[in-house]
Amino acid sequence: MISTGMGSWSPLVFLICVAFISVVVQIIRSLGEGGFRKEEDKAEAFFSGGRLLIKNRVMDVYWGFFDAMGRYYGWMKRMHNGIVNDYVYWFVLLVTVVIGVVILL
Amino acid sequence: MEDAKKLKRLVKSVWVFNWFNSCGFTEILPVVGSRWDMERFGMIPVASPRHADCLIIAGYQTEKSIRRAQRIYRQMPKPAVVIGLGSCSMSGGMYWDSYNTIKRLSDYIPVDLYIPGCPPRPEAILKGIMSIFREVEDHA
Amino acid sequence: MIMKVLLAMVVPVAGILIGLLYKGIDRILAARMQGRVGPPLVQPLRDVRKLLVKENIVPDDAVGWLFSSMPFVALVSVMAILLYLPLGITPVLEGYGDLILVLYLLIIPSLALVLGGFASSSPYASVGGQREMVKMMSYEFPLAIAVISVAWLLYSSGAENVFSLSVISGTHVWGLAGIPGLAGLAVIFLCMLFVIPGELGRIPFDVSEADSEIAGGIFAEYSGRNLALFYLADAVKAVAIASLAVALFLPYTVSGIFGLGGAAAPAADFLFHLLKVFFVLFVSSTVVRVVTGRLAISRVVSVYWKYPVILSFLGLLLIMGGTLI
Amino acid sequence: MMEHAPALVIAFPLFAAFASHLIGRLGSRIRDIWVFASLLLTWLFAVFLNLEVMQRGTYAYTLGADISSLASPAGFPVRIVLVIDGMSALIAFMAVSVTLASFIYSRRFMERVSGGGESADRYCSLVLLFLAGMLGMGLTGDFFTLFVFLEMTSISSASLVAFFRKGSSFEAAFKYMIISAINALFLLFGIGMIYSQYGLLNMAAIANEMVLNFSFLDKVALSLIVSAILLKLGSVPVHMWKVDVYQKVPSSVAVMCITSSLVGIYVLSRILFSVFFSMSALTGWMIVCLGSLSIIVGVSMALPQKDLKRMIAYASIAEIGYVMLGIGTGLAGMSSTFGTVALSGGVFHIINDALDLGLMFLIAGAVFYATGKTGISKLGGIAHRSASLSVLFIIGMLAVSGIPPFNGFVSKLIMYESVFCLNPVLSVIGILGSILMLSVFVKVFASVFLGSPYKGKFREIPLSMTAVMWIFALLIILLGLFPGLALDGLVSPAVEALLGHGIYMGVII
Repeated sequence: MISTGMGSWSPLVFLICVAFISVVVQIIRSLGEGGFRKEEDKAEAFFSGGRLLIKNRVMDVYWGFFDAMGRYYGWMKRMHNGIVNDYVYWFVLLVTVVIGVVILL
Repeated sequence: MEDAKKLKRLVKSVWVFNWFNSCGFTEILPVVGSRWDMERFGMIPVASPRHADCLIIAGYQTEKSIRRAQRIYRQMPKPAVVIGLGSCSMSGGMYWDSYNTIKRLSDYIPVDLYIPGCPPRPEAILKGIMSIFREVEDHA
Repeated sequence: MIMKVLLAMVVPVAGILIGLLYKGIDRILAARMQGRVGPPLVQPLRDVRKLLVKENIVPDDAVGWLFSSMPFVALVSVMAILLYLPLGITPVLEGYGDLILVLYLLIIPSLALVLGGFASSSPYASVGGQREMVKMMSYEFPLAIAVISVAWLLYSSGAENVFSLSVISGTHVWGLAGIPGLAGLAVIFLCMLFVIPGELGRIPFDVSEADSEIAGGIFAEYSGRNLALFYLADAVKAVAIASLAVALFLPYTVSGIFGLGGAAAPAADFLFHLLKVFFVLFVSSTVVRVVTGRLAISRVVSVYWKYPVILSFLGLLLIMGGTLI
Repeated sequence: MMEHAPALVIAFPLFAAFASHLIGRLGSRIRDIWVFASLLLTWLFAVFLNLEVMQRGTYAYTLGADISSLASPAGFPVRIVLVIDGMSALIAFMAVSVTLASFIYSRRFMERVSGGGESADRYCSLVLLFLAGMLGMGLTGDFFTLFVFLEMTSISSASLVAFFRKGSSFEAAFKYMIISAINALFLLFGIGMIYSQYGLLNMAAIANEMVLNFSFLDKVALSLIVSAILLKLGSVPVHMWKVDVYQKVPSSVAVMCITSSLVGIYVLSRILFSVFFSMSALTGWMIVCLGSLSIIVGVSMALPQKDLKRMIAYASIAEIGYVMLGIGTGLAGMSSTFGTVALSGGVFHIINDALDLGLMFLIAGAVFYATGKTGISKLGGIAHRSASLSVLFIIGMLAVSGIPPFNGFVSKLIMYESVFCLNPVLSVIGILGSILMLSVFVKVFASVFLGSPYKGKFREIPLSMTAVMWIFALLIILLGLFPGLALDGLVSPAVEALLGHGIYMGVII
């Protein structure tokens, strides 16, 4: 049981409640039908009636996020170009910023 | 739990999977719409055969499309109901003499109910579905 | 202590029944708004009973143990959230968890959904899973800002133990920081209402279970009792997220007004809380569900990261300004 | 013998490093036993250090003084003085245990990857050298030995990066050499400035002098040293080298590289808390800003990556950002209560981060061992082939992104609720960072582990590798369920040690 100044968290009580709730959920689950009668291609993945030729590859994940954040990632790609000289320029920038902050403020 | 009791529960909330080729879709839309509203009976259209209890096959089926319909019927968790919509599923309809149309749907898929009409009006569809409900009630 | 243990047993199960009740009311009201009659009130219960009877198909290529355990994890974690939330009365596990825990526990059901979808080896489900993850990323930002700014409002107005939910639901938040604080809080309440349909996957944001585009999305391969567990998890999650919003923004209790004492006060507060939860759910998910159409996934990200984020930052600044004066 | 433990903890791995080459001539099995025995002995020394600190509190050990406990010899302290307090003992203990675990893991891993024999000798001596450097940085009390041990870690880890002798690992090692050369250069500038002014090298003595006259030159020296260490850490503007290095280094060494950046964080906090504590408000805010930038950039750049180890490298940059957030708030709010809470959150997060990301790199190594590939698009469906790897990955994924029952959540909870008092926006960035971190690892889990079964050749993962991974996982679960254990035992003495710069100075003067 740890309590920061603002809130508190006790993992053991959480586990006890989760254990109790999983008993309740297991009762609900046991009411249902468990298995299924195997048929010719009943358990194959549903692909609108067709057969799944290309096995499921997870390609180009999170397309929506990158498409929406296009400008940000374009700028990021330019920043991470893998050339050591640019790493050193970034370091020089960091040094000037740190010196500026420490001295002026 | 034997089949009759299962069907009694299934009837109370039938989830419909539509397999349309031609006119069927134009007739199911008003049934889902506000005027005839099949949701009154707990029926909602679903997108995957895994969720479906009732497979509505409408319009003429060709050699290729019937194989997919069969596969979809096999992929549906049982107990399930199949409804053949329109005269095309009963006897090939106006394509009775065409070389590639399926003449009788029940040769390929066990059909529980045929709803005649080319295409059947929404009232006919609802009447057909009601008859399934009544039949299940009588058996139980 | 026995009262707490008793409540800890009753509240999760009651959460399921209340969730199903809200789903039924939600479907009836949505139907009536579209001029339809709508299903009977107990239709969600009938759906669950029907799903329990159906076969439970596990696809061949799926990772079996993951595929079947994820619905279980989703429902357990959602029911666990209810124990930490103040449902009108003080939360059941009052001193053992706080606001940040609830915020993180709300991630687990959608994470279980995503992992279950990916484990089912169906292309529809993996597309749905990716969309759900992107949606989670986008609505978590305004949600975090809303939660933190309410806590900041309490902190700067002198309350201590600010993140514990009983303190939050105990203080009347609206009048604390003068006019700018009031305006800021109203803006943030709006953003919170805007986040709820995203969190629950209702129509404008149901990109991950989009029936027309990806055939049931994440649930494409689920059937029978696994689907029933997910159905229940979604119902209980609606109650959980709505009561979090109520706890943060509408913490008024009715027992004071009627002057009820003894056992009647918590009961009245609980019922009033249910009413507030129903109001929040109706405004944020039912009305929005009937009025709007589905957004494309890249639109979802920009819709959540542009307007609500700027608005809630503005709200946070207003609150900061309000407390300083 | 035990009272010389501080010196022996550093000297012994050094000796073992050079001896292992000789013993390697006799046979690889004997060399493995020798290296394992020496690591175990160093581990015992480190444990003894912790116990000693618990009893005696902060104490100094002067190398080469006639009476080893003589703290302040006449005139200014010339000899090297090792100062051991709560924080440095914790860091030393962590460095040794991670190296021990990674060595057990790497015995079978290197066999398949590098073919054993001569290169295995080189690997063992470099790992021991790397450990000696980290321990030295952890325990020193003066600037110049800090610089020497920093050089030692850079050189040994650079040659470990180039271990696979392939084109791209040479390029990564070359970049790393340039970066550590610049890092050492700027550190030396800073030390030189301070030395020219006070004629002292001992941190505590300099801190004592600096209390009276804190000149302009000291500010420049502070900024040079801090930016050099930030470069070693890999905080945001200068983090790109870390990604190339972590991609090319063997996975068992990557675990040690994470610990070396955590030792870097220890050095940063030591300097800012115990030496330049008068500037703490300013430097605290600077560290907090750079930390939150690291979280945002690290996580958002981890999302589009196509290579497994590159993705975990970006995630480690974000985790360093979290620790910097905690330590920066500890600095900025040094006198207030939320400062100490934030600092304990940051220090606890150092332990969690080393465990979580260490487990992630070990799993990446196991996947590489089993399939020979780390590209995400070429892998898929490994959960079908080995369920234990996927369970491990789920535990690691939930722990890194801070989902409740695991240890990541505890330290993040402590940090959010104390960083919140400094500025609420920082907590928002933290919460957003952990949800993005979760989606990074869900993407890895989905594309590498799930999907249809993996068709290629899948070698069985040896028991020693799985055992080490399961030890990490069990520690994660243990720390998650009983955080009080680590918080009172390891973290609170470390926090008191950092905050108590008076005690730190008192030990020397």
